[in-house]
Amino acid sequence: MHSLKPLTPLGGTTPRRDEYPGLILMENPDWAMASVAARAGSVKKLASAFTTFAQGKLAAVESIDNSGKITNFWTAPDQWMVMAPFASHESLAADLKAALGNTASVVEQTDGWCRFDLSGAHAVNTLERLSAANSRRMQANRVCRTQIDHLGCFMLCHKAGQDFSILGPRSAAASLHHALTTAAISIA
Amino acid sequence: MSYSGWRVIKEALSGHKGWKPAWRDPVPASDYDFVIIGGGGHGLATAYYLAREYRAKRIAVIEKGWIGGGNVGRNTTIIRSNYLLDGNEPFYEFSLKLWEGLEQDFNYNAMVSQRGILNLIHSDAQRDAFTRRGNAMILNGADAEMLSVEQIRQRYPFLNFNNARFPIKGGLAQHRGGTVRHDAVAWGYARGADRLGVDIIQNCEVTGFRIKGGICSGVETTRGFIGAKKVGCAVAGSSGRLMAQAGMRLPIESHVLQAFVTEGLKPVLPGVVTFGAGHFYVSQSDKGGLVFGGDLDGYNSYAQRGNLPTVEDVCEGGMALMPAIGRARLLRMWGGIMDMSMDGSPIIDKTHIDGLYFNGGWCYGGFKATPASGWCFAHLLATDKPHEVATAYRFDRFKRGYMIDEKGQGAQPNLH
Amino acid sequence: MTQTMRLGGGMIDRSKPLNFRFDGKSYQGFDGDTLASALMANDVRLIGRSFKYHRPRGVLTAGSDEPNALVELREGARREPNSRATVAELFDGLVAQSQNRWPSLSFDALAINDRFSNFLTAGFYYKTFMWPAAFWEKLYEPIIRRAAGLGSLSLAEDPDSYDKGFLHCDLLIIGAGPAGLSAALTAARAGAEIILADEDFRLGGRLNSETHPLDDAPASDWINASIAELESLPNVRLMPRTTVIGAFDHGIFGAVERVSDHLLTPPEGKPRQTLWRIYTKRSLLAAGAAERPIAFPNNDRPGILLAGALQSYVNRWAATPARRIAVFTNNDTGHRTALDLIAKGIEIAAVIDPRPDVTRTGDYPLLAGAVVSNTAGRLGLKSIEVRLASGEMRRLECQALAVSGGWNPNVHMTCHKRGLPVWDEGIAAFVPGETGAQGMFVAGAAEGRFSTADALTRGMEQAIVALGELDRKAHTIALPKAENDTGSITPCWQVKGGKGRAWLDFQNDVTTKDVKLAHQEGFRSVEHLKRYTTLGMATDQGKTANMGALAIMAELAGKSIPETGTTIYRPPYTPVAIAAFAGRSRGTDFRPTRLTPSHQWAVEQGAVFVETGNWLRAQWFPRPGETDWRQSVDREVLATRRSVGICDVTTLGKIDIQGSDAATFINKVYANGFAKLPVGKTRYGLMLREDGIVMDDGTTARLAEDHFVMTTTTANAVSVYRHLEFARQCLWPGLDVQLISTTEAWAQFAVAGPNSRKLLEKIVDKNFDISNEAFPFMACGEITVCGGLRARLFRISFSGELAFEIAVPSRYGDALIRQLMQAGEEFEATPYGTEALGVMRIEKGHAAGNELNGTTTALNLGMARMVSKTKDSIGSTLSEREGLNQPDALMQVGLRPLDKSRKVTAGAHLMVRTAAANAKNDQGYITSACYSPNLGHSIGIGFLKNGAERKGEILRAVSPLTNLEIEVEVVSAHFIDPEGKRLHA
Amino acid sequence: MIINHPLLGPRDAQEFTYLGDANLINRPDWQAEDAVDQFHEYLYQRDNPAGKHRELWYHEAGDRSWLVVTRDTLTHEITGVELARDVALKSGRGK
Repeated sequence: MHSLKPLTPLGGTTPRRDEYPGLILMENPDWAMASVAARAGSVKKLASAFTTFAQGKLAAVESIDNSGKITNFWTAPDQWMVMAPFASHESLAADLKAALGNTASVVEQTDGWCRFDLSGAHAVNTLERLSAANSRRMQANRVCRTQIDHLGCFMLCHKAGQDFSILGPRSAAASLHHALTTAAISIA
Repeated sequence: MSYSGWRVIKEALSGHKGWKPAWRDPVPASDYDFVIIGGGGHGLATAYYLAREYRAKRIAVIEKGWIGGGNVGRNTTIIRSNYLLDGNEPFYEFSLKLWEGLEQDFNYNAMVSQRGILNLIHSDAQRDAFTRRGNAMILNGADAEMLSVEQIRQRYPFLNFNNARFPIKGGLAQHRGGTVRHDAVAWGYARGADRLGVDIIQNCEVTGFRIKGGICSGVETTRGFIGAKKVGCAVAGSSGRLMAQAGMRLPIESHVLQAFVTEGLKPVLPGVVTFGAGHFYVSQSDKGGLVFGGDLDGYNSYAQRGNLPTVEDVCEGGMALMPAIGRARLLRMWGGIMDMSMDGSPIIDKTHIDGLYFNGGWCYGGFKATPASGWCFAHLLATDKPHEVATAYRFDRFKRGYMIDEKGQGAQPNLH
Repeated sequence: MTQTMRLGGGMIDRSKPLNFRFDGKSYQGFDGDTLASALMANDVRLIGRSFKYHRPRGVLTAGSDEPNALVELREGARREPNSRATVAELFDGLVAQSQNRWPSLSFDALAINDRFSNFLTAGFYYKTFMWPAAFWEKLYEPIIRRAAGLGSLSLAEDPDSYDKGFLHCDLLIIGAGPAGLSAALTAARAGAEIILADEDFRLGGRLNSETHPLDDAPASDWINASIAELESLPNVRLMPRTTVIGAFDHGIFGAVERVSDHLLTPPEGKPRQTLWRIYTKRSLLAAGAAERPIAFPNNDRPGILLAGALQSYVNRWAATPARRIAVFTNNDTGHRTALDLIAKGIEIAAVIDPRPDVTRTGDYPLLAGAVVSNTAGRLGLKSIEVRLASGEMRRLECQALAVSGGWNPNVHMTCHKRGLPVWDEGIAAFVPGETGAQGMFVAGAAEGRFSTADALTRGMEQAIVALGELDRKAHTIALPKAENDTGSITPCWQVKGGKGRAWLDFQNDVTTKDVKLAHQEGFRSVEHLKRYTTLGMATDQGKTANMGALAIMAELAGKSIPETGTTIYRPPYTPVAIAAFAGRSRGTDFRPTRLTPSHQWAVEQGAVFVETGNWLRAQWFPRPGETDWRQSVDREVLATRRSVGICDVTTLGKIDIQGSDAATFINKVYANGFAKLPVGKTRYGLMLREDGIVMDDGTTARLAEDHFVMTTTTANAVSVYRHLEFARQCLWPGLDVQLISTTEAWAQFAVAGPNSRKLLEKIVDKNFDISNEAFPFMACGEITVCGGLRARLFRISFSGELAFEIAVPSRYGDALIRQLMQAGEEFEATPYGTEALGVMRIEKGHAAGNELNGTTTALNLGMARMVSKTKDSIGSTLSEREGLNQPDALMQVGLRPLDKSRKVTAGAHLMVRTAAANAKNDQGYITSACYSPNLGHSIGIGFLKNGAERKGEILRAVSPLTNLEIEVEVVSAHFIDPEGKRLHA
Repeated sequence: MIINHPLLGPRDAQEFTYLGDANLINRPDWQAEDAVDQFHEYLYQRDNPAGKHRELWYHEAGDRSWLVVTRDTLTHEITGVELARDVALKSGRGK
């Protein structure tokens, strides 16, 4: 095993955790990610190959699929983001490529993103200060890509009104975290 | 009637009964030597200089609404000649020189105020580019000065020097730049032209051109046909619509640019400041309002109104640069139609139709260009040759590859 | 003795007294007061001065349309100029100053202007101050500017924070008066998502100002019950203290919530105001109506106020401006006001009504067919002069005069998208025009239906229709019994024949005389009138002024009002603090900051950072003893060229391109050929815009037959990706190619210098051979490092040295740079920043941002031959245009000072040695310059006409801007290792 | 403004980047006799209508689709939104 020690997007050796009345904000670096884009004309082949690999199926537009042992969510036409626990799946991209072959273009995305998990009654009160997405009405297992303080971010809803994740550009993790905490504090 | 302080006093003492209309309201004649379409700054200036500099007679300006109701009445009043390229700088410097003598020239106080304009620098690359620009200005006979942060701090102590995202690293100043009372420019030219015999015909909309065998002999209007030996179009914001009636497509898109003014405040801003790292520029009017603006909304529009994201973007720039204006209140916002050309520079040229001439594509450089645009268009109309400072403003420059692209954005109008 | 003008009753909490100061004097008011009502209760009538003539002024209105009672609210950095006392919610410790007066409010030196008003008529300044020319800036304008403006800014940074947010609903209801409340109840009970916003801190609208019962009980009972019900519903969001400021496209509204303005200071971490962007499917405008004054001589004195406003003061705030009051009205409002005043024990001097046939509705002296023809009282009204129907003049003692010229529906929001209001003769006012297309409905006084019963009914009806359009069935609700007096009005815009000026725009001092003069001088359109006289340009946006002026214009022109024009409105509905629009984007949070994977490490090294786009990059790494940045940069450059240097280059854009047609695709977006690039190799790519100008450049590596990684410049990473997606989706949608950005995913470091291979060999796992033979110049490959970590290695060089770029997943970037530095100790490995990077690329003549300025062609860069003519690539066709291929086209060259001690300046222009320095003789310009520690002198690269043919020529580099002029020799831009031996070492 | 994305539904136009006239999809043939003239018309000349305008928007902060939006430049009313890729394929563009 190699000798290099990882840092979280916020630059810590352990994830950052913030707690506010009605909201817990957690930095979460524990997911391996890879983008999967269907090769021209092979969406169907990809879908079945993916199902064989992950059991679950490729998510529908703006949804998350949790049905298999590996999660994925829709990111763009014929493109998905696959997520699995980092500890067990650091080689996710390579494994996917092996499984999907020429049905898809696979790209490692694990460190392209920083992820913050929000949970609590104030989650939507916080998010509605940051994004035009209608987080208040967002159903579980829905996802959208939207803008948060000039940053393109994914907003994932795990439990309606309660549990969300925000995926933002890793290099801007500090700015994104600042925006999230400022909004959380300013809730009247 | 000539305007003067004495006249004002005389009228005050006699109940202001003597003031005459600033311009006549004539019925259109059946034909003219020159018909200028567009009673905005450029059209009125064109008529004024045609009559005064080129001794032309039988001139009419026809305007579909009220004169000065277009961009000359809805801009942020800035004048400057801080351009980089050979095709532009001599023209804008000529314009600035005309501004400097304008009021005495047309006997109207347009409050030309050379309080200086400052373009802030936030990176070394920007400094290199502004150095090149400043040198180009000086080599063309304009004025320019590179200011240090300290010099800027002295003049504008309330800028954000301490915790800025994009720190101020200097600035390129043109002290002869400044502001002008924009409406008064239209009125001054209108009154001046009227006194030289130009017919200013308001509420007269052009509905078509009379073109036979590639020759334009006049315009159809809501007040009947008006014949003309030469027709000049200067209808910023409507160029596409108007020239389409002559069957022309233009290298122009019309976009909305919003502008803003705050409530009246005691003077805080001596000059014009432009934020080099955000979309924001600002000056303070003689009535005390902070007049400011930023970028285009970015989409084609003739609606003369914009949307909220741009308002927020501009104010974000304002707060980033001047955190002290946070509690000043934005009083009015409005939108103007910018005829954005494909290289960000204007067109003053003959069309392929004999007798039909075009002046447009001013992007948001139109106001400061008003005097030179009028003069050069008048020159073209009178002599059929481009004025020496406007030789580059040709239609065919795109086909031939002679773009005048100050910002280096290429054929994307909303980025100029 | 305090609050001598406080009456009984009202909606103030006498158990909560609040202390405040105005112009240094202490007063007391109650919770529920505004600054205006509290001052009135304390018998303070004089509050402000007008803009031009500095006339003494008091309150005119009870709302946000107030033109007169403006103050500087709060102190120090929180000072808010031009704040309307009429909407400033009172809080304990409030401090306010009057403004636009000197030395004091009661004695204002500039009131002298009033004496000279005859000389200062509309537009007088356009006609004078022209001679001598020089005097304008030196003398006249400074005087005018000193007089300009009303309140003043503190010029300190605003200490409060501001927030933003986004709300979604089915129906946005603007205004919580009777119409708004009944609409809200109707829609809420139907289960629709609704937002009910009102600018006031107390919901209820006009009901709070009038005394009409609802269901024979006080209106407040119904209001409170309604609010209680709405508050209990999950689908309702009540937003008091929230002004909807504008209607924008497609159902988007802006609204400003004053979160903390009713407090001395905002609670820790809480915003002062929040700007909400509201997305709504339908909207209902229930913003009520605004009363308008009548233009009669000296109608602007403190103590003269609008009748409806006076109702608000006596009924809602239990405050009165006087104990004996006259009323001047052309409609029923004035009569209702008289009754309210009587009920509060206030003496009515008379109700003056120009309508000859009007009858009394209560026990007060009525002067029918009469008008107010003048007033007296310098700092406050003392008496009025009335012209009776008979023509006889009568003087009436009174300290206040309530005026009602009728009501203008608040149609503003229906005009924000350029909708035109239409004239309604019945109420002599403009009502909303076509609004359907905007999904906007209007109810109650805002549509000209003035009775309470109408307002309640229309609110309900419109809510039902609006929800119907959303396929949601709403049912009628039980509405309380209310007065249904639709009222009557006979227009009375101005009183003629009196002496003295009659004000239209109170704040900007525009009188009926100014309108007449404008008309006389030919300024006959409404737009001309406004611009010439400044009518409607004041902080009240003409809310109380425009209608009257328009009517007088119409009369002068002998036209009807609708023929003459209309008054349309633009956002914002009321002025908004600039900071509210900026929200959280302040100071260093103006834009996001992007940090490189080695940022933390660089901070530990004491690096100096620089903003490049949104990135923060290490500019150089000072060492102890280095006093000047040049020392650090020179050391970094020399160390790199001598041994090995390390630089974080993560910021370069990285785009992963895959698919069976990936090579074909890249061949179309780069001007040079890529089809035959072997796997395991990297190639420099030149990307053109369609107009033939260079858009970007970078290296692209082929990791597999169907897999490429393209790098872009840091600045263009986003625009290049957008461009590629355009080419993929719009130009060649049939190609099998997939794109995704991986800029963030990989931490990438340049390892450059003669010892770079030796250093990397200590990091790269042994099973990978990176010798010159196995891994030659421009090689690339996927490897592992430090015992098995996946990595990518590219043998590319920006510095011109033997160099590599190595990439690992970002989370390991910090660890990798520490490893590299440790492994590099034996070679004195040196971290270098963007400055050293810049120096080395200039020494090699590599073009960068300064050269790729958006006007540069491949020809200018000396790369014309790279533009393949044997394939279709973006930009190749238009790059052939004559103007881009002139014989004397600019060519990139190197420039070396003749006198080695002189400095080459970027931005200097090049002149032939003997020619005068002017634009005509311009030969080109210097794009980049630096001190080359390797050559021991300053060098530059630039663009020179026909430069390729002019090597050895001596030119002058002139920079009059910086007072520099030196002689330079034209040389090759490859100052170092022109043959490129080092690259291949 | 709000753009009704064919896949995602209504989204704030702020998430998009504007390019311009949808005719930019119809890139001319580089081998045509008058290729330079054709490219000049294609890149520089505009109808610039006051009324219905077909234009290209890029969902930069969204799913990165290029869209062809039909929008009235006088009222900003949007009457049609299509995936630019579909439009391009329909108009015969391929490889």
